[in-house]
Amino acid sequence: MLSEGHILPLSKPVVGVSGRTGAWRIQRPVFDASKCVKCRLCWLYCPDSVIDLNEAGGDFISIDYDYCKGCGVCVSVCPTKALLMKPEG
Amino acid sequence: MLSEGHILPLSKPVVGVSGRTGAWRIQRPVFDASKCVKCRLCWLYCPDSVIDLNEAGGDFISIDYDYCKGCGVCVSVCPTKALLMKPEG
Amino acid sequence: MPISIKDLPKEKYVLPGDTACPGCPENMGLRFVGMALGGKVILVIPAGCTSIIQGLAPGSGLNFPILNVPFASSDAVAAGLSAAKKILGEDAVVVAWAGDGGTADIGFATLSGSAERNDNIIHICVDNEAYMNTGIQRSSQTPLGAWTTTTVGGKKERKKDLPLIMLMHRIPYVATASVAYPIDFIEKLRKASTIRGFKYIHLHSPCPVGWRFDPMYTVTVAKLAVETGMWILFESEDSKVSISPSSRPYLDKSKRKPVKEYLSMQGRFRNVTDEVLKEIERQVDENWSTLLKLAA
Amino acid sequence: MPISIKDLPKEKYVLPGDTACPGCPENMGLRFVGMALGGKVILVIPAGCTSIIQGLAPGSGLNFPILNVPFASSDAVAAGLSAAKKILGEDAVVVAWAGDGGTADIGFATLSGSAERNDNIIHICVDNEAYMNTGIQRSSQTPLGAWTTTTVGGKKERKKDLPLIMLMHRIPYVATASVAYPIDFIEKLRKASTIRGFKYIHLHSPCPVGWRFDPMYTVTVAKLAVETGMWILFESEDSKVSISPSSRPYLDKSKRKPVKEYLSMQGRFRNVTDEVLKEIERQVDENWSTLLKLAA
Amino acid sequence: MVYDEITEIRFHGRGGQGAVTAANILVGAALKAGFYGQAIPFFGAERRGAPVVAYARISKLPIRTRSAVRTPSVVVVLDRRLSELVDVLEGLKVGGTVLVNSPEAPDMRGAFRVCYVDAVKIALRHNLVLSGWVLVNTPITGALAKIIELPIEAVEETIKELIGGGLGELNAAAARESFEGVRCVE
Amino acid sequence: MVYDEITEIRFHGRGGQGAVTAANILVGAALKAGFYGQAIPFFGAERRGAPVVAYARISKLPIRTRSAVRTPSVVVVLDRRLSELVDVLEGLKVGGTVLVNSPEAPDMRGAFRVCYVDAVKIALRHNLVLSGWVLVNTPITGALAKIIELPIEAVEETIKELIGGGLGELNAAAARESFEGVRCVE
Amino acid sequence: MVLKTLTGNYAVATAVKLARVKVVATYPITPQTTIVEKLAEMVETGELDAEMIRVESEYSAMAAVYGAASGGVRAFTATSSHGLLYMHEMLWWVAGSRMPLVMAVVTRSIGPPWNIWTDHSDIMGQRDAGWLITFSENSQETLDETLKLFRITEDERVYLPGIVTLDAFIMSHTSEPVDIPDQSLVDAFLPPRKQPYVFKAGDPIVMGNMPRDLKWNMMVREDMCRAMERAKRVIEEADELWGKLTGRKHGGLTDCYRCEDAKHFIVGMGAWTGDMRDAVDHLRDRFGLKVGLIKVRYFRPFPSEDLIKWLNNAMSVVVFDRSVSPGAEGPLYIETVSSLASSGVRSPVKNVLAGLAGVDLAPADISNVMLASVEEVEELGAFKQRVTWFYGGE
Amino acid sequence: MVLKTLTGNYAVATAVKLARVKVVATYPITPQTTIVEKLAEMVETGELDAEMIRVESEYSAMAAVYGAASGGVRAFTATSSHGLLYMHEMLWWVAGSRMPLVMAVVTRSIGPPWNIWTDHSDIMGQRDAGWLITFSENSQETLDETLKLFRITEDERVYLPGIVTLDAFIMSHTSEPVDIPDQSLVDAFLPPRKQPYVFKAGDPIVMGNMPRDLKWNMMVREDMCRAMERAKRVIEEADELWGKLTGRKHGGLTDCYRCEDAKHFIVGMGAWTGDMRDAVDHLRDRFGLKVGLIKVRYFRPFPSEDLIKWLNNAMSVVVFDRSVSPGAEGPLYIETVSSLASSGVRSPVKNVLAGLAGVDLAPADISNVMLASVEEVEELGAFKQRVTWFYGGE
Ligand SMILES: Cc1ncc(C[n+]2csc(CCOP(=O)(O)OP(=O)(O)O)c2C)c(N)n1
Ligand SMILES: Cc1ncc(C[n+]2csc(CCOP(=O)(O)OP(=O)(O)O)c2C)c(N)n1
Ligand code: SF4
Ligand code: SF4
Ligand code: SF4
Ligand code: SF4
Ligand code: SF4
Ligand code: SF4
Ligand SMILES: [Mg+2]
Ligand SMILES: [Mg+2]
Repeated sequence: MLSEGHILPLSKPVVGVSGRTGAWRIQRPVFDASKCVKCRLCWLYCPDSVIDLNEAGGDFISIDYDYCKGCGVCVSVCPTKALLMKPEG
Repeated sequence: MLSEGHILPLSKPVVGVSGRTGAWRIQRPVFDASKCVKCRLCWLYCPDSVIDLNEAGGDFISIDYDYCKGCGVCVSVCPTKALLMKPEG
Repeated sequence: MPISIKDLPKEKYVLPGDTACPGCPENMGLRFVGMALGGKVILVIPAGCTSIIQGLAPGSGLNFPILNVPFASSDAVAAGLSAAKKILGEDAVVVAWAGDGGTADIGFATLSGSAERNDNIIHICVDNEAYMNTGIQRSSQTPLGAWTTTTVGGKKERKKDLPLIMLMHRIPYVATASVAYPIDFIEKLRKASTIRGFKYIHLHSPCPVGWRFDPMYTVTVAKLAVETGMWILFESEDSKVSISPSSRPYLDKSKRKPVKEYLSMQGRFRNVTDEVLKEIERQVDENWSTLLKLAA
Repeated sequence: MPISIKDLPKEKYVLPGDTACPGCPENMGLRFVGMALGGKVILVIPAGCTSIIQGLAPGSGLNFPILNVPFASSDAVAAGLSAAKKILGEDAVVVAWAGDGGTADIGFATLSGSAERNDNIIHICVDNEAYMNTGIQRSSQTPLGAWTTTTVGGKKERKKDLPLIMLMHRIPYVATASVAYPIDFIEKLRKASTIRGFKYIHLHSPCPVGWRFDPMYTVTVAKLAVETGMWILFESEDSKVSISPSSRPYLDKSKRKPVKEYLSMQGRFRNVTDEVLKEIERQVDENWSTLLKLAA
Repeated sequence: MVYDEITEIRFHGRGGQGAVTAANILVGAALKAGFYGQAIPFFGAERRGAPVVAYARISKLPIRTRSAVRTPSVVVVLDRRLSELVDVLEGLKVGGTVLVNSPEAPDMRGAFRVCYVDAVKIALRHNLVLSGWVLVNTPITGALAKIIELPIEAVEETIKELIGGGLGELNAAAARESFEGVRCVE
Repeated sequence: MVYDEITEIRFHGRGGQGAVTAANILVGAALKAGFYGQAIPFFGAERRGAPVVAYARISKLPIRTRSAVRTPSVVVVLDRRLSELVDVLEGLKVGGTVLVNSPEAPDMRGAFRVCYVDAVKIALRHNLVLSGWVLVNTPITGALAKIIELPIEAVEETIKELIGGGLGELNAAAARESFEGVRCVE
Repeated sequence: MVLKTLTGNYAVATAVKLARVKVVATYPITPQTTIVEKLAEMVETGELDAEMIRVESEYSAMAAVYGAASGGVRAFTATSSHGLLYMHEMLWWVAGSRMPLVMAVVTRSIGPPWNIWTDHSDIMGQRDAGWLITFSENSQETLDETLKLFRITEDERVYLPGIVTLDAFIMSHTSEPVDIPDQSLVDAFLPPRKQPYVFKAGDPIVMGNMPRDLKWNMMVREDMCRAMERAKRVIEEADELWGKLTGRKHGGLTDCYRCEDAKHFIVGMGAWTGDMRDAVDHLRDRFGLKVGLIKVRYFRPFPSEDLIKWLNNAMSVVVFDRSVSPGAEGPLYIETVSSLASSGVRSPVKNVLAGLAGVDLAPADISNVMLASVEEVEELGAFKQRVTWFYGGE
Repeated sequence: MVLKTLTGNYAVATAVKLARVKVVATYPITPQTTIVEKLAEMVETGELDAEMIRVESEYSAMAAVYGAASGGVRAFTATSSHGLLYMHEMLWWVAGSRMPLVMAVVTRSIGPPWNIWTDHSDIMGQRDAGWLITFSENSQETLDETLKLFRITEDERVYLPGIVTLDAFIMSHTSEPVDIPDQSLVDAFLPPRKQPYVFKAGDPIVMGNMPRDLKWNMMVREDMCRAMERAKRVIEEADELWGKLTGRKHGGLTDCYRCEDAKHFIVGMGAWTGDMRDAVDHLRDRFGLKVGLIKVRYFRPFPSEDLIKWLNNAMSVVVFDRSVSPGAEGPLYIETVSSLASSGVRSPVKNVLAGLAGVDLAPADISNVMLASVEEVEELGAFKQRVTWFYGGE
């Protein structure tokens, strides 16, 4: 970062600092809206902030597969199996 | 200390490393053998190891005035006032 | 009034695409800090996994003001920063976010000194029970029997009981927390942020990489630690100790799941003998009993 | 079998004419170490008054093998030395002899780390409740209300309770002692020397220079600390806490002398207000109650 | 130039897949075959599943340089999907070779040779699976030996020394199978 | 030599007796009188009752040297008994002065002037006693002013600034008394 | 302006007060202790409106003032010897962060054996860390330079931390008259604090995470070097301005005493440059020798240009070092020789290692060394021995 | 003798085992960690009969091995970068105690920003502490030199601790063939431990209390310098003997590559001296330039005599530094120039600051620098610029 002519060891927040981490996935979480009870636990626990809640309508949750690392935590905390892991292509 | 041709930061124990510390005294402890009950507390507590016990006979304690700093601890712990502080000359 | 998940803020303080491993408990913890304190916080972070999680400059995967600092220095830096904010009359919650190594080992004199001075900061120990960032070496927080690369036959010593040690520092606030119990953690963080002086929160953070379990089970393992009584959630305000609701059931020993269940989920305990298992069980009882004495 | 004064060895480990101030409690303590362990001991000594007490090279006023070491390093050096002696099959009791500063402040991570590893050494904290060697600055061991050159209005914080903190380290042996109770101290030292692992002894050491009393009263003041309940003599073997005989009478609060008596003998407490006095009294009660809980 | 006479190899893999081990096996095998070698891990934060690289150098003479491998003559791709993420061909020497773990000829074109081997199939056949991962790193060194003309025996021996026991045998067998199974499109 | 034109003074006292304060008062007074000065404590482990020294330099020109005072022209002895312990005359310049706190002329002979003042008596008369110590350090600066020809007013003022209140007044008065009471044997 | 008798340590404390420092964190160590004590007293009595953090070590002292400075306020610490060594890691971090900050270092020997007397090993061992380092000669210069350092380190051309040193006891504890500038004058001299970035809640800047591009990281280092270069000018300017305001100029990176027509030179730094002035006068006035003194005021940035300028035609140069790098020579000597050689200056240079461990050196000792050196060079055109250990005295 | 593929770190661990070290105390830090892990494993499996103290910091690591060594056994630790900085105070103490002890330092950048790649700032910042410091070029030299250091440091003419360095990743983690000597051969090479004093119960020696006579204390320092001087010979002898036993000689303080008829010289140390050899061959074989490489193997004691000998008639010298002292230049450059100047050697010397923060430098980069330098000097007889920053690459 340049500040008044200096080169300083500074950074700024940015989405995807490590690239498209979705590519790290070996398995992907798949959402089944019909089973979702809107408990929000998946959103709460997802370590990577890639689950968004759509309070307004539509699928209650959406997963940003560009960055979802496929850890499976959301699947493990989902009380209704509305989320399941599937192998990546 | 010279060791095989080296100059090393080593020392050896010696009595009077700080000179004749008896000269630091402003007051001196004076012993009155007649009051002594041989409890040894003065010997036990004297911080400077300058009280010796004469278990064999004679005055039960002797004070090495060359090094006694005149702190007065012996006087304070003596249960019988066999030790008293007197101003130095 | 208990917090409900629904009311938690949605702003992202951990940004998608950061450099945490899949299933990382530190990432989770950081998200909870964001949910609890949001834009009020300034993080001071010593060396550890969170240094890496941030990703590479000039970018950062964490959306907080972050001062990265040398390994042993976090609480002293935080104390200085907090003093500056006080003098400038600025509102800020200064948080030292340090691993178990940065907290309990190399940085322990710094922590203890800051606690004794009662500096106005929150120290969060994100405890994954080893030096993960350098590749899983034992720390004082590694439990008895656990494999690490420097204890290949299992650690011989017991986990140093940092929460109790901090309790004996008689600081205004001490609490334990777990990534499996975010609401509890968030409540504790919010409470801590309203108290002046030194606040210590010890966050149990199972690490799939170092503990050798599938990243899917970070929350599961963390929960088991509480359910087996291996990890006790409590808090202490002004030295008044109380067991937190999520741990309360386990006051009753018979309610606790077997320790073995917890150990067997983790590769690092693979070679634990029956003898060591017994000793661990004994320690669990002892920990409860000590804590309960102090809570009495 | 209790030790009698008569049976104590007469050999001098503190030599007449050393550089201690008149009435120095550290000199006393060193003499007791000599009486207890004699020629078996190797001392590791960080910066502090005892560095000076030794006098100037090439002489030494102390008749022990002494490795002087940097301020924060004593327990780690002692651990290494002890390991070497073990490997060489030599008998030696390696003792880290450190002031309250070297123990509880700058050196605390080193101490805590060594305790957690259970290194086979004895750590003695010779506690004169301030940095005396640099001219009476506050340490974490300075009590509430005490004047030092860096707390000219009286210290605002409480004395960090190191014995309890070390107790929470769950090491094989923890004890408190006082220069006024040499037999108790010597017994504890001898017991410690027979136990393998980390042993911690905290020696209360009133300093006439720093506490502002006539050097004649070093023992008197030390005794008053115990008699008022300000200093509690106890020991803990394998985490089993017991109050030592000399402190037992003061379990009964009514037997304790008034704290004020202790404070008023010392110039450093001259400006203590009634409010602070009350708080000190409250802390005395609290300390007893915490300790008794743990002893229960 | 002396430093041109070295065969430089780059491995592309994923965190957890063992690209570094592959490089080490190769260098060990080279040593047995009378060559000098150097295995260089790229060190960074290795996360499970994230793209990683490792390097190796093989030479008849002692290798003195320690600078980065910038223009490899062989690129080994342990996971085909990586080529969508990173430019696996970056710096590849004209006339060099890219070896891909793939059941069929990968769709790559340029002034280089493309080789492939179905390391997954081979690994599965030998039961080389560990906590969800198919272990292709060891098998593929066999194919690589073929390409850079190292005796497969050296590779087998190295693997067995490194891994030991029945698992070593399996890995060695897989390596030989991949040595034999590698195909190149010129 | 420039560095010869400086008056160098050495104070002998005991730990707790305030030799350094005496040096500081002197230098403060010199400043008021239009001179430059330097007060140098000997620093070591100062133990109550143990012999200590302090130094001062006074000069018309700024003082630049910071080396040890090796050959003082004045030696001040705060406690007569010290002369049995240390060589208080060490390095004293030929023609210099030794000033001793003593009720009568001390028994010293040599190529120097011997002066004395009964600082104890003066101090006691002004009630200058603190925890067993008779405070002679301040009073004796008056006698020293006489010897090195500093105006006593400068000393009095400095003392009052330093100590303040009634105690300052007492000390200043004692200093004046010792200024007037000092006697020299030529 | 008030003339007062102050020790070097109190001169430091006075400067800190005048600079309106907001956070102080220090840990006691002889002989820095009276700085700590004085500041603690000032804070307690309200004479100084600042937070005092009574840290548990020097490592934390540096960490705490670093945190405070990062938060946007002027901060100060002081230490010595082992304390300085104990904060070594933090020194590098602070400089690499480009965080303006001022520290006083009372130079003292390093053990073993324990030794509290002056020796420059402690500060010389930190010369790579990226801090400005200045040596002072007396209490006045200590006070003035401490104040100037705040201005210099906070100059946007610099943005590096700075150390003012004073030698143990012969400066730290020696009282002498000092002109204390008025607060208003200091306020006019010291602009409000500037710094490259400030940590605030709600402003997510991140300091210090790993670099993607190592070359960028190397440029961060190069930029520190450039800042050091620019600091040379900033130091001169500060001296000019201070001179204008107070009538006192101490020099820029160096101060040359009776150099104009000098043929033989003493090079030195710290307290004994006062003694060296006496020696120069003595050698000139008594022996008619054309001797000059180059007092190195700033060791970082190193005053290569000044040395080259002054020593260009020197017949001989004697560099006095108060520390040594075992396996090499004295650091001042090494860098002086290297600077001169890089510009083709070929004067014979000799290294006198003296005053280590607090050994006293009198003006007469210095004169004697110079007399012998001049004789040797005039006879041989060179020095027989590059490096000599000199113990002085009888 | 067995030929095995080893990383630099495993070469260190192997040497420690062969030296029959009795106490190891280490704290993990990237990229030293695999040394710690290997040794921990060796101890746990009984392959190495030693006590492993799993300390809580580098400060304690150095303290613990110091304690062990003082107790009379061979002791070892290893660290890197911030870890090395964190034990700074202890380094001085150990050397001042004259306690033989060996440490491996994996050279790594200092933050901020955090950076794990090689850079010599960490080790260069310790050059005054009184330790022998050697740089190695490959795993073989790392192993050999670690073993030799035990012999050298325990030689009664030396009695100083020593550091062997290896550069981060490009050495520490790079595997390559290494000849592992037989235990019997090592036993023949390494005599039983000698040291100046040993702490034992019942033998009341006291180490380190304050000195009565400051001159004696200064002599203690001077004696360290003398020991460094004597170490030069001891280092040569160790190389001779090792050469006799194994057929491998790496050189004494320096190693000169194709120097005999060289007119232009590269001076460097550490891992990239391998690349420099490639560059030398390239420049000679392709361009016919008479270039030689002086590899500085020991930075402490500094090889002044060797440099003077080899560079006496050099037409040009380019010193590559992998670190810089902000406000001055690269340490290797500074000391090279100073050494040459002290002996009147007047070859033009240039400082190339490169490879800091782990920036990669290829043989081609080095060749390019040399081509330009030689051209410049041949044209002008001197260098236009003393110091340049060079980032290499495209
Ligand atoms: C002084 C110093 N020593 C060692 C290191 C190397 N180091 C960096 S992170 C780390 C371990 C961190 O462990 P912990 O604090 O538990 O955090 P985690 O990585 O587990 O999150 C170590 C040893 C360092 N950066 N600085
Ligand atoms: C790193 C370091 N910091 C500071 C000091 C200065 N120092 C020496 S002794 C001491 C105080 C010691 O206090 P304590 O440990 O309580 O021992 P005491 O003098 O009271 O016996 C200090 C601050 C030092 N020697 N090293
Ligand atoms: S798999 Fe992991 S990263 Fe992906 S959405 Fe689920 S919890 Fe988040
Ligand atoms: S955890 Fe399952 S049920 Fe709950 S919100 Fe997510 S998908 Fe729906
Ligand atoms: S006065 Fe003090 S030193 Fe003297 S004998 Fe009594 S106790 Fe010992
Ligand atoms: S303390 Fe008193 S009674 Fe007891 S032995 Fe000494 S002098 Fe005798
Ligand atoms: S090692 Fe563990 S704590 Fe560290 S980033 Fe990976 S998952 Fe998180
Ligand atoms: S200051 Fe106190 S503890 Fe230190 S030597 Fe003097 S009396 Fe003993
Ligand atoms: Mg951790
Ligand atoms: Mg103390």
